[in-house]
Amino acid sequence: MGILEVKDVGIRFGGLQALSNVNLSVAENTVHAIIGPNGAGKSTLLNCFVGKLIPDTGSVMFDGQSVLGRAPYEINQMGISRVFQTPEIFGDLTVLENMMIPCFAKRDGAFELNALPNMMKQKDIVERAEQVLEEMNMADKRHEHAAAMSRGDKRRLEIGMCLSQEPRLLLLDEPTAGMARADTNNTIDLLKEIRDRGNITIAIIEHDMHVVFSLAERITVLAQGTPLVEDTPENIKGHPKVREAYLGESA
Amino acid sequence: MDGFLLQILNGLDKGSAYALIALGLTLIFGTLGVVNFAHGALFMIGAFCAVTLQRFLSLSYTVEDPTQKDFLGNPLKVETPYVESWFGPEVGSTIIDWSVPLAILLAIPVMVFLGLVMERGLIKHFYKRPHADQILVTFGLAIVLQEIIKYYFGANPIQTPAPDALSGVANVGAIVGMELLYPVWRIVYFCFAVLIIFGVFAFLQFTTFGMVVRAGMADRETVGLLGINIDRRFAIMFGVAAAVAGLAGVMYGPINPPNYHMGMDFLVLSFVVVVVGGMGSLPGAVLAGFMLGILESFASTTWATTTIPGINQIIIYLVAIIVLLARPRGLMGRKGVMED
Amino acid sequence: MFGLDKKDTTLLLVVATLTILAPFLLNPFPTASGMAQFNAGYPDLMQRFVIFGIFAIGFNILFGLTGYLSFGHAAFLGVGSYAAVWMFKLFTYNVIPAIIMAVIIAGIFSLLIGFISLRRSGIYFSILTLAFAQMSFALAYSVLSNPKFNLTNGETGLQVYADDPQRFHHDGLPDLPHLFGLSMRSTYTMDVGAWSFDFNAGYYLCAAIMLGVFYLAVRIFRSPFGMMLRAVKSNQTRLNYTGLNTRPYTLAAFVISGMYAGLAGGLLAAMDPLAGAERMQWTASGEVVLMTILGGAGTLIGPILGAGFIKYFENIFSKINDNVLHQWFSFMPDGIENFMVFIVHPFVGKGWHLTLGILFMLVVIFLPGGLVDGGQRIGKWLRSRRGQKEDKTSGTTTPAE
Amino acid sequence: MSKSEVTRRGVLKTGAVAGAGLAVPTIFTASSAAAYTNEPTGGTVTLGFNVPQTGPYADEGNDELLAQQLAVEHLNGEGDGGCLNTFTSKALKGNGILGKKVTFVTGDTQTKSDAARASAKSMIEKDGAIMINGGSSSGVAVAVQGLCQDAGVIFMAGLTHANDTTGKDRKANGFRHFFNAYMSGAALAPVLANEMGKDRRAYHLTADYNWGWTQEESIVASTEALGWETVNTVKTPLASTDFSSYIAPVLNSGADVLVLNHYGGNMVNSLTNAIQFGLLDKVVNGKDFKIVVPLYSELMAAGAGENIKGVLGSMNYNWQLQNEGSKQFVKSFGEKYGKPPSNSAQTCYAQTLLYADACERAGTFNPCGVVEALEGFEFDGLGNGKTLYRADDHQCFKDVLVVRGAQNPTNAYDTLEIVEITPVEQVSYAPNHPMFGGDEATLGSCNSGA
Repeated sequence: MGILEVKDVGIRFGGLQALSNVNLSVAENTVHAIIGPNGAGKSTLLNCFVGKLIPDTGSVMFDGQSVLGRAPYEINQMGISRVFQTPEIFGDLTVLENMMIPCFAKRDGAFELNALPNMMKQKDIVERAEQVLEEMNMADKRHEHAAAMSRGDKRRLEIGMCLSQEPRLLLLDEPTAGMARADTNNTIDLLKEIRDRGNITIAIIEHDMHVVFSLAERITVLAQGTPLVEDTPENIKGHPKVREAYLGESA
Repeated sequence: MDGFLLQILNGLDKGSAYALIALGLTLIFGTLGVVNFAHGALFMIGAFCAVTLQRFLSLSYTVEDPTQKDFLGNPLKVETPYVESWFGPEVGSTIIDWSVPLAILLAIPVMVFLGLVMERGLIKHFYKRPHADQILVTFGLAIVLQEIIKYYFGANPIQTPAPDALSGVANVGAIVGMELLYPVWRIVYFCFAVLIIFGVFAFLQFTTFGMVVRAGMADRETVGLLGINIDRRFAIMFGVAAAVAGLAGVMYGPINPPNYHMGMDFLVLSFVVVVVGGMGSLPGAVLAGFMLGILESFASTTWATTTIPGINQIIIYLVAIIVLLARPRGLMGRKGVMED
Repeated sequence: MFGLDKKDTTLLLVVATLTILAPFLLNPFPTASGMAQFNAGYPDLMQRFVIFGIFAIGFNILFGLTGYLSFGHAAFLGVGSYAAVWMFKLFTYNVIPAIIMAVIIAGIFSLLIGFISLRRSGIYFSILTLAFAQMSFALAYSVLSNPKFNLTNGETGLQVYADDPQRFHHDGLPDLPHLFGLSMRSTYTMDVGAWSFDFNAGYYLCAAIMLGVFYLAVRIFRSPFGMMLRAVKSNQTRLNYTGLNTRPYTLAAFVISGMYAGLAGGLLAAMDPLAGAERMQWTASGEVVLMTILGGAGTLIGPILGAGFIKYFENIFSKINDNVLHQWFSFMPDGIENFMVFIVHPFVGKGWHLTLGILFMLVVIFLPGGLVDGGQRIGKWLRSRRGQKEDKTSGTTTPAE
Repeated sequence: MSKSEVTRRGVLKTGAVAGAGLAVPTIFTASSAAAYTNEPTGGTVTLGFNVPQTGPYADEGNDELLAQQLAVEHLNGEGDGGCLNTFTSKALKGNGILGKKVTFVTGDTQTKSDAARASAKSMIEKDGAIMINGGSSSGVAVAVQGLCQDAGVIFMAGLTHANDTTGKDRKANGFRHFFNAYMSGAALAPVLANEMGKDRRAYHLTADYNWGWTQEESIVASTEALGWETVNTVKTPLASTDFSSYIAPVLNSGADVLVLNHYGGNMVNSLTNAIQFGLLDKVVNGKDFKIVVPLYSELMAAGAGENIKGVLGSMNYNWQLQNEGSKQFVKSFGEKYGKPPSNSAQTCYAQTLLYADACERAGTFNPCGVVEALEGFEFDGLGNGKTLYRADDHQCFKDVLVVRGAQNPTNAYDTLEIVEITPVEQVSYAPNHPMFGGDEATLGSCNSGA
């Protein structure tokens, strides 16, 4: 039984069957990659995990609980954090403040009554944020304006923001898209480090095979809205169906 | 029954003005992404084009007539318009009589020019600025335009009557064999509005220029990448939007005499119309304009006001609230437009 | 001090000093001089400066932090005023219960409107608030002032009549709003040479309250709550996926700013016990938007500056008539005098709207961050000049080495 | 060197004009040494003219301001003296008021009660104005009147037509020269009966705010007393610009008279719309359809243009009146400004002179003295004929004009013609008339601010 269980998920947009019969199981504390050609439905599937889309059929269970019908913030509180294709950070805030927000959300996110008197208290939040920045090697940038940083730093910050909440499942949506080679390698190293630290499940959608094969432990190939095969990286590399559907096209 | 039909006509008539202003507003928003608070002022300036032309055609020379006295007991100065002395009293007075429709010819170049100047001189610099800044600068511009008009024409309304041939009432019910009297000019206004709306849609639908603009509205960057100078086309669209508002103003004069603040009176309403129709949707703006016009007309009947006191004062806003809560993006709005 | 860092403490102290000394600062010209027209240090206008300052500070908590542009805040101001005048009518002329009631009622009202309006964002939110405010205005202006059920007294404005109950009013108390017997209108006038300065009880009450709520605003800006609100403005998508339900936060900001507006409305009524429906009109809501943007949205001091700026124009420039102009230019030869009057005439007196419109445009074109931005630029320019001077001196000394 | 000399001359000149500033405004101060609010101590006295300078009534405000400036000139002995020559009280000598030169300050009411109070307060607190005059709406008049009562200065109302100003909202420090809605009804009714018959059916469109309601109430009462029937009364929102949806139902209502209880832009638009719908060409119940606009003004007539032809209404004053005071006033005003005065201009002019005259007769600027001098004061020669300032409610009683839109105007100024001058007896009422607050309405006592 994996931490994320996807059963028979299907979704239609007007005349287009974007996903059909998707079955997927992500085992706890592994790195699971979902790959596939453009328009295969990778992002659509991801959006079903985080509450942005609700599939027409099927179920998505996280740790035994359904995520369907919950708002994105509730799903986050269950322990799922998401990294976007283009880094989504708070551009108008400083790096430290960026890091404080998820810490704050972890503490008061549910906005229950205790959140009101807590609104003015921030000592513990600052401490936690400083600590994560330290871990991410970003402590020297803490007073910089987030919008002014390089793409790679933004990505690092975004991942740090997700990690600060100690999620059980980290979803990455093409984390190296549009990055220079050096930034890509840095990001791969960072993700490896996170993986090796353990106690976290990572699901990654990626185009760049280099990234996929250096990180993933299992890979699911998606084509035309349905999973084609699921296997280890080594087996996927040589799989004829994959070549046909994916590599053949992109080569 | 007649009452019912009359209110439908009234609603279509009110709706014509709303739809035309909202159409221009949406064009500017959809193409340029600019919230234009000066759009009401453009409507007002259109109306004052008619006033100006009427004044210009009525320019007169004066002759003192010793047989008549003015209010201070001095000889009365009798004014004769130049056009009457040049073309003879008959033709001359006919020209003055037709000054409102003639003002369309004046208003088109004036409004397009004004729109282009506004866009190139001011709005252009605000594309990348927050909507709040756009609101502030266009609101400032609206006040300035309004005060200039007030300085020259005063605060009092000025009559710009319809030509004699087009005033009075016509029996629009004749076709269905009943008596339904309605002012001729209001029918003209409605037809005019429909014509303009179809004109704008046809322009966007069937010309290459229009197709590029529509493509640009959908995805500005891609069109820009194709090597098309989309900016210049958008500037022209601003001119077109200004002309639409201006024409709506010119023709509105005979319905209600223009005054310097008529633009502000329409501004808030037309924003509500645009939003109810859905930001960025041209058919939405037109549909919402007519819909709100008709609802407003029915809300002001005695039946409505006795059922719910004060409904005539709040109907538009009430409808706006209901529509926005039921349909988040207005009647025909596109996803993601102006939601943050 | 007060849990603020050094910069904010300085700012607070500067604002406090300025408000306390306002009667002097706003009356820089001798009473009998031609420039006395520009004096703004009379009680009514000073009160308006701080009251609208409060209004704008509150509006800025919503708009400056979260980016939600409300076009209906005047409704809360109006509701606050009506609540305060009703307290005068029913119970007592003491301003404290009236102000408290104004804040409470405005809070409830903004909770209702905010709860519905905040279901949408962007311009849809703006139009929803506008629609609610315009409905409130229309109802207050006519529907709720009909003889059978007169809640607002329509166009004339709600006021206190001699036959109102005023249950806790007794002889010996002023027949005007007062603070435990101290009339809000009592003014001490100090004549110093050609100058004259007014110290008004009502003004100082408003000023004290403004300092209090300004301090509160600084605390909100600097708290995690304020940071959260700025995050809403900066990137709502990220926030949604960060385990935060933003709606309670934005609603809290909306209600707080609504209560600020109610407070301002209550104070307006406390200074002058009349509540007119026009203060709920969309133009009044637009005014506070303009004040905030003009001063600098999202800055602490900006809204107060913007409020002062607009109120100054409304009250000072509108009173400059041709007579005054002739006085100013009377030192010139007649022809030039008339010419100058002719030039200036369209911009003052009945033309004050024109000047205001032009200034809106100039400020937003040249100072994107509002007046605060302008101040910062001047500061930077001064510093760089000083820097240049130092460079020059160092430049001249270098060759000697 | 020469520069500083020029400046000094400027200062001297300025000092002389603005001498009033020496009278330090110590408003609302109980502990002040002054005997009353803004007691003039220098060589000048300051009047406050509070008129709409922005917004839809700016032109009306401008007219009022012109008249007020003319009045100041005449008080100071400049110009041709205007109505000082015809005024029956001879207390004014053309040397200012009580020997003090008259200066004035102006403010913008914006036709909003809030803004009007703000500008009135500024004139009282900052400029030391001792009297406030002007305005073009009843809401503003009532609001400013209340303020002046509290502040201890005199309020001489400008154009305000609602019954409440001198009815339930009457104040000891406030005075109204203008006529009111009740008088309009009382003056119009007989003329209406005469011209249209006693069996008419009336349809009212009424601006949905205080003034509209009092006017509707007055007209309905006086026409029903004659035997008319009221078919319907419909309230229209003040913000309406297009009245088509209110006009259309009139056609089939069986009414044969439309009464427009609208003022300003509302009236211009509703009348224009009514003419558009061809109401005046209709024959209902065998009678020609008629339109009545109970309160007329010159600016409204100008705005409505040809549409007012034949439409009946009432006015406080019209420049075509041929009494001595009127002729003199029209001459002064016309020669200075090149146009005849409007009725709101005349009211503001008369109010300024009346105030000055009351100060002279009282021998003081003290508001309580002025109130005493004005109460029950009878005069003539200001343009309206014989007039009484009634002591019970501070309302002027004088003849009321019934006017009609002229069929063939010869110029821009004679678009209205006087149909009848209704004598004052016909428009009088008891001070405790139910429309005027009944027995409960009181003036209170005068407040001098001391």
